[in-house]
Amino acid sequence: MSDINLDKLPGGFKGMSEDIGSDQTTFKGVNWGKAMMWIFLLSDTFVFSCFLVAYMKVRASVVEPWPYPSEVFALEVMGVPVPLLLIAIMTFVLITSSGTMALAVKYGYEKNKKMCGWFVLLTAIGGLTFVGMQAFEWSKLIFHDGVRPWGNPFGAEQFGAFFFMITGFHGTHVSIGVIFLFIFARKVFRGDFDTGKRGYFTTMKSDYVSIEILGLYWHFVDLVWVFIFAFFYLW
Amino acid sequence: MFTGFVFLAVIIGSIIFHVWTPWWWTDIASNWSAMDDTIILSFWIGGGVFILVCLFMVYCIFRYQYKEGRRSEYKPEDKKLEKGLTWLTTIGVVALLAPGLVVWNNYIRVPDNAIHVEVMAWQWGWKYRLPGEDGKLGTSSNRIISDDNPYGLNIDDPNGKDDVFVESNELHLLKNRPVKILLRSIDVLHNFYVPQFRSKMDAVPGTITYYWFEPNKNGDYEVLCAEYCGVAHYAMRGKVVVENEDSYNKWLDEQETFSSFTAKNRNNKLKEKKLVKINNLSSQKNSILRKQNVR
Amino acid sequence: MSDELNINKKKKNQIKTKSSTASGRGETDIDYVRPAELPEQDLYHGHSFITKWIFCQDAKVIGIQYTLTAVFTGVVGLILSWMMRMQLGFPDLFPFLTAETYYQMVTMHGMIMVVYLLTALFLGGFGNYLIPLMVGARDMVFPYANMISFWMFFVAVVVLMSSFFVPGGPTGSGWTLYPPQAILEGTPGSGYGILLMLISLSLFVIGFTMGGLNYVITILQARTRGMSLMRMPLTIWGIFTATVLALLAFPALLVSSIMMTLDKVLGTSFFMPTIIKAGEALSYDGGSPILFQHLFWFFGHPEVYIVALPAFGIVSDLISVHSRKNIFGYRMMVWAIVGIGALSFFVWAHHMYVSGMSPWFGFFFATTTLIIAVPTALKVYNWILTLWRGNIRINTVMLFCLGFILTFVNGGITGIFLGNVAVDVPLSDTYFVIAHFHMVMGIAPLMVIFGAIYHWFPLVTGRLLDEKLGKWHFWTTFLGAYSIYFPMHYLGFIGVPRRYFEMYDSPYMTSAIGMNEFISVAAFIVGAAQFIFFYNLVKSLRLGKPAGKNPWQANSLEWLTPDVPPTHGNWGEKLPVVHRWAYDYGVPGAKDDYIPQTTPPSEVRDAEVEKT
Amino acid sequence: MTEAKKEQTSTHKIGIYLWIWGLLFVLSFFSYMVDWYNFQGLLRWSLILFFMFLKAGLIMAFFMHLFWERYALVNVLLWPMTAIACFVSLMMAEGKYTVFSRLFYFFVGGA
Ligand code: HEA
Ligand code: HEA
Ligand code: CUA
Ligand SMILES: [Cu+2]
Repeated sequence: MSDINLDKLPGGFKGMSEDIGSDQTTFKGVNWGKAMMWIFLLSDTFVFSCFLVAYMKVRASVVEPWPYPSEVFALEVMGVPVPLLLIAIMTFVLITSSGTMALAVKYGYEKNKKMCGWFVLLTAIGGLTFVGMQAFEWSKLIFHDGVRPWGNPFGAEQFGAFFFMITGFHGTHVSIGVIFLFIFARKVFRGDFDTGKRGYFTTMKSDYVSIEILGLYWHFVDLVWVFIFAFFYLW
Repeated sequence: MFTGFVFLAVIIGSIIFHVWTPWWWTDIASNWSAMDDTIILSFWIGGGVFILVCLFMVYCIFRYQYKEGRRSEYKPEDKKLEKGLTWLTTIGVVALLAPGLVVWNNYIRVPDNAIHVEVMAWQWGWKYRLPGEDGKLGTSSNRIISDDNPYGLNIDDPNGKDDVFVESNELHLLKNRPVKILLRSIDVLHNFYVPQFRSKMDAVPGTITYYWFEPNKNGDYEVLCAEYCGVAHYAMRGKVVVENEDSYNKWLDEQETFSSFTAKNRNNKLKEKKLVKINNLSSQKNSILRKQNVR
Repeated sequence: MSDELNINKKKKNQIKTKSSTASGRGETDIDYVRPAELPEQDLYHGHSFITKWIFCQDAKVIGIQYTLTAVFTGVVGLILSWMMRMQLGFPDLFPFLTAETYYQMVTMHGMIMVVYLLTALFLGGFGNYLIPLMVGARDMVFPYANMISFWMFFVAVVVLMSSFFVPGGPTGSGWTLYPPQAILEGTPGSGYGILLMLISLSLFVIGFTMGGLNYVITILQARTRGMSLMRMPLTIWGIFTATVLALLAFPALLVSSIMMTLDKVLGTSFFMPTIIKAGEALSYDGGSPILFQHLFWFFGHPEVYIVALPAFGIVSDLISVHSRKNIFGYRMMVWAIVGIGALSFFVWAHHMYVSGMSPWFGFFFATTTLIIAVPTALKVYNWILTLWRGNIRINTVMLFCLGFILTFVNGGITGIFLGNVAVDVPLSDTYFVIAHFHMVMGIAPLMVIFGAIYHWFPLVTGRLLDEKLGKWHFWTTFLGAYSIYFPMHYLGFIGVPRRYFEMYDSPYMTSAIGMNEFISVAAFIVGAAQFIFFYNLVKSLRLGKPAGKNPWQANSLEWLTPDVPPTHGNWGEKLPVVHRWAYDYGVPGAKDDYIPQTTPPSEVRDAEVEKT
Repeated sequence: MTEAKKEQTSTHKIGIYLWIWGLLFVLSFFSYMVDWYNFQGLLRWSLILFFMFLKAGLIMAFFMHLFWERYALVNVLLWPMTAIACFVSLMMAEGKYTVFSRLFYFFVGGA
C-alpha cells in the first residue's frame, strides 16, 4: 500500500506533528478502511456514551429505589442464588472471543489462511454463544421476573427500560458482528483474500486488512461491554 | 462605490433605528435593573465592535476596489496584529462576562426574607399556592392530584395545612418584598414570565425550579408562558398584581387554605382513602433517603 | 508556501530560509515532491443510465443529487415561513391558519432549514462535490457507501415530507422536540407526526454517518502529493471540521430520538415524569425532561456550528479569490476553525439557562460560551483584513461575502448577549433569540451558499450565471432579510415570546403590530426574490456565457482539472502535484497575480513567496 | 489500495496476545469479586472504575493495536473523550441536583 517505511519515521509526538504536517496521508501506514473503522468507532463510542450518560443521569435522579442488579441477575445454582453468575459467564465468553479475534488478526497479518479462518470461525461461535445467553437473560427477566420496559416489580421503572435498551443496542452490535464474522470466515476459507476477489456490492478487491478491520469492530463490542458491566451490573 | 454607500447606509440605518426605535423594553418593575444595565453594556461594547468592523469593511470597499493592473499586498501573516486583536477581544469578552456572572450569582441566591410562592402550571393556565402563617410550603406530589386535593399535598405534612390555595390565574404580590417563585408543572414544560420583572424560569414536571425577584412598582402585570407547551401556548396568560400591604392582606384573606378546603370536602372521604397510602409512602421515603446515603 | 515537502526536513527556520531563497536552488530540488504513498484508486464506472445518474458512485453526481434534494426541502421551508409570516403579520386574514397548523409549520420550518437544508447542502452537497477535487483525489474513498448515504438522506426526506399527509399531520412540537409535550396530546402531530420525524432524523443520522466517514477519510488519507493539511483551502477545513463535529454530535440526536420513540411507543419513562392529563395521572413516572434537553443540545449546539463552519471556510476562499489577495493569517484561521469546533462541545447548556437545570451550570457555560467569541472574532478580523489592501472585484460573489460579514457580525454579537447568562434571562425564548439565529444562521450561511453557487456554477456547468440578475438577487435578499431580522430584535426587547401564534391584546405586544406587518411584507419580497435566482440558474444552464477554464483566476485544484466540468475520476491521466498553498495571489515578482497550486517553484523563479 | 505490501506491518509474537487475554480474565474476575464481597462506598467505586479502565486500556492498546499505532491516530481517537468526560460529570451533577429537589419538595409516590 505504501512506499514509506514506517520504521524510519520518527515516533511519539514529534512523529505526530510530522505526520500531521505531511502530505497524502495523516495516519501513516493506515489503510483507508481501517481509518474509517476507527473513526466510525469513535462516533459509535459517542452513541454508547450518550446511552450511558442518560442512564446515569436518570439513575442518579430517581427517587424510587433502584433494583439491586446483583440480585436481579442472580442465578440459582443448586438452590443457592449466585449473584451475577450469568453476567460473569457472558463476560468471560466475550473476552474469550476477543482473544480468538486477536489471534485471527495476527494470522491474518501473516496471511495464514487456515489459522485465520478457524479463529474467525471460533470468534463467531463465541459471539453467538454470547447472544444466546443474552436471549436467555432477557427471557428470564421478562417471563420469570416480570420486568418490562415500562415497569418492574422491584423498583424504579427506568431499570427495565435502560436495561433492554442498552443491552439491546449492544446485542445488536454483537449480532451484526457475528453475521459479518461468518461471512468473513467463509471468505477466508474460500481464499478471497489471497486472490483479491472483488466484493459483490462494492466491487473493491478483498484483502486481509478486512480481518483486521473486523477485529477492531469486534474488540470494540467487547470494550463497550466492559463499560456496561461496570456501570449497569456493578453499580 | 454604490456598494460601499449601501453598506454604509445599512450601518447608519441600524444605528438610527436603535436610537430612535419606538420599540423598547417595558418599564422595569423589579429589582433586576442590573440585567438592563448588562444589556446596555452589551450594546455599547457589541454595538461598538459591529460599527467598527463594518465601517472598516466599507472603507476597504471604497479604497481597494478592483483596478486593472494593481497588485494586492502580499502579506500572509502579521503575528503582532493578530496577537493584539486577540487580546483586545479577550478584554472585551471579560468586560461583558464579569458583570454578567455577578448578576447571575445574585439571581440564583435567594434572600432569606423572600416569600415562597408556588406557581403551578398546567395546560393551559396557572394556579398558585402560598405558605400560610408558618411561611413554609408543604410537600406535594403530582401522583395524588385529584378533585379533593387539587395541589396533591401531603396530608401528613404539617407545613402544608395552612397553605393558601389561589385557584385562579391571578396572583397578588407585596411591593418591595422579595418573592421566591417555586415552579411546578403537572404536565409539560411551561415558563412563568412577566416582562416587567425581567426574570423567568421553566416549570418542569417532575422537579421544582425556582427564581426570585422583588417587585417594586404597584400595578397589574400580564404573565406570559414563555416555553412552548402545546397548541394554546400563546394563550396561556396570567396576571400578577403588585400592591401594598393592606390590599394584599385583604386579598389573602379571601383565599382558601388547605385545611379549610379539606374541611369543606370532608364528606368526600378524602381522609380515609388517601391517608393509608400516604403513610406507606412516607415510610418508604425514609428508607430511600437512607439508601441514598449508603450507596 | 512553496517549500518542498522534503521528508527529511529538519527545523522550521531552516525551511524559511530555504524557501525564501527558492530561486537560488537547484531545479530538481525545488520541485521535489515525495513519491506517492498511495496506489491509484479503483473506480467503479457506471455503464447504464441507472448506475450513471441514479445509483451513481461519482461524488460529483452525488453532490448534485444532495444539493437538489436539499434545495427542494429549502423551498418547502421557505413556503412554510411565508405562511407563518402571513399569520403573524396579518392574523385573521387567513382562516385556514389555525394554531395547530401554525405550530406544525414552525416546527417543520425550523427542522427543515437547519438539518435538511443547511447540513445536507453544506456537507452532502458542497462536501461531496468539492472535497475530492480540492484535495486532489479521484473520488471519495468509499464511493459505494457514499451512494448509499445519499439515498438514505433521500428516504429521510421522503419520510419527513410524508408526515404532512398522515392523520394528525406533521409534528408541531417545535424543532427542539422537547418532551413531554412533543409526544402528548395537546401538541399537534403527537401521534404519527412525531414518530415520522424521529424516524426521519434517525435515517438522516445513519445516512450522514456513511457520508461523513467518507469526507473525513478522504481528507485525511487520500490527498494528492504535496497537499499537506496546511495547504488545504479553508473550504476543506471548514467542511472537515464540521463533519467531525457531526460525527460526534449526531449520536446524541440518534440516542435521544431512540429514547423518545420508546417513550412514545412502549411507554417507557426516560423523559417522562408523572403527568396529569385531564385529571388522570398517566402511567409515566420518574423520568427527566431536562435530560432530553441536555442530549438535544449536546447535539444541537455543535449542529449550529456544523452549518456555520463550512460557511466560514467557503467564505474565506471566496473573499480571497475575489479580492485577489491571500487570506490573511491562514494558520490562525485553521486553528480558529478547529478551536471553535472543539469548544462547541462544551457550551451546549447555554440554550438551557432558564430551563431549570442546576443553576450552577450557568457560570460554567457562560464562560465557555463567551470564550468562543475569541476565535470567531479572529476569523472576522481576518476576513476584513483580507479585503484590506486587496484588489476587490465587486461582483455578485463578493457582494454575498460582504453581506455575510455584516450579518454574521450582527448575529454573532447578539449571540454574545444571549451567551452572557444574566442577559439571557430576560431575552431567552423571545423574538430576540429568533432574530439572533436567523441573522447568524438563516441569512449569513445562506449568503455564503448563494455566493458559493455563483462562484462554482461555472465549474459544475461550464457556464457563468447572469451577473445582472445576480445583483438584483443579492440586493433584495440582503436588504430584505436584514430588514426582517434587525427590527425583530426589538420585538424581543419588548418581551414578545417566540412560538406565539397570535399576540392577543397585551398592550406592549400590540404596539408591534405595525412592525409585524412590515416584517411579513419584507419576508414575502425576500422569498419571491429567490425565484430570480432559480430563474437565473435555469436560464444560465442553457444560455449562460461559457466560462472556459478557471474564469475567476483561482488557485485551488478544482479549477485545474483537464476537463471543465470535471469528469468521473477528475484528473485524467495523472493526479496533480501540489507545490504551494491555495492563496498565492499578488505575489511580488510573479508574472500573473495568481499562482495555481500546481505550479512548481521552478516556473515562477522570481516570485518572492513567503512561507506561511 | 489493492496491492498491499503487508511486510511493514510487523506482526507480534503470539505470547503478548495470550498474556493480555489472561490479564483480562483476571481483571474481570477481580471486578466480579468487588460485587461478590459487596464492597461499598468509595472503595467500591474506585475499584470498579480502576478495573474498568484497566481492562478497556488493555483491549484498546493491545487487541486493537493502539499501542503500536502512531500518535497521530491515537491522539485523534482519545481527545474527543474529554467531551464525554465533561458530559458525564455534568450529568452526574445534574442528576444529584434533580434528586435533591425531588426529595426536598416532593414526597415519595410523587416526582
Ligand atoms: C449558525 C448558527 C449559529 C451560530 C454561529 C451561533 C453563534 C452563537 N450563538 Fe447562537 N443560536 C443558534 C444558531 C447559531 N448561533 C440557534 C439556531 C439558536 C436557537 C435554537 C433554538 O432555541 O431554537 C441559537 C441560540 C443561542 C442561544 C440560546 C438563547 C436562548 O434560547 O435563550 C445562545 C446563548 O448563549 C446563543 C449564543 C451564541 C453565541 C455566543 C454564538 C457565538 O459563536 C457568536 C460569535 C461571534 C461573534 C461574537 C461575532 C464576531 C466577533 C467580533 C466582531 C469580535 C468582537 C466581539 C466581542 C468583543 C463581543 N445562541
Ligand atoms: C437556516 C435556517 C432558517 C432559515 C433560512 C429561516 C428562514 C426564515 N424564517 Fe425561520 N426559523 C428557523 C430557521 C430558519 N428560518 C428555526 C430553527 C426556527 C425555530 C423553529 C422553532 O421555534 O421550533 C425558525 C422560526 C422562525 C420564526 C418564529 C416562529 C415562532 O417562533 O413563532 C419566524 C417568524 O417570523 C421565522 C421566519 C423566517 C422567515 C421569514 C424566513 C425566510 O423567509 C427568510 C428569507 C429566505 C431566504 C433568505 C431564502 C431561503 C432559502 C431557500 C429557499 C433555499 C434556497 C436555495 C438555494 C440555497 C439554492 N422563522
Ligand atoms: Cu405554557 Cu407555554
Ligand atoms: Cu448554541
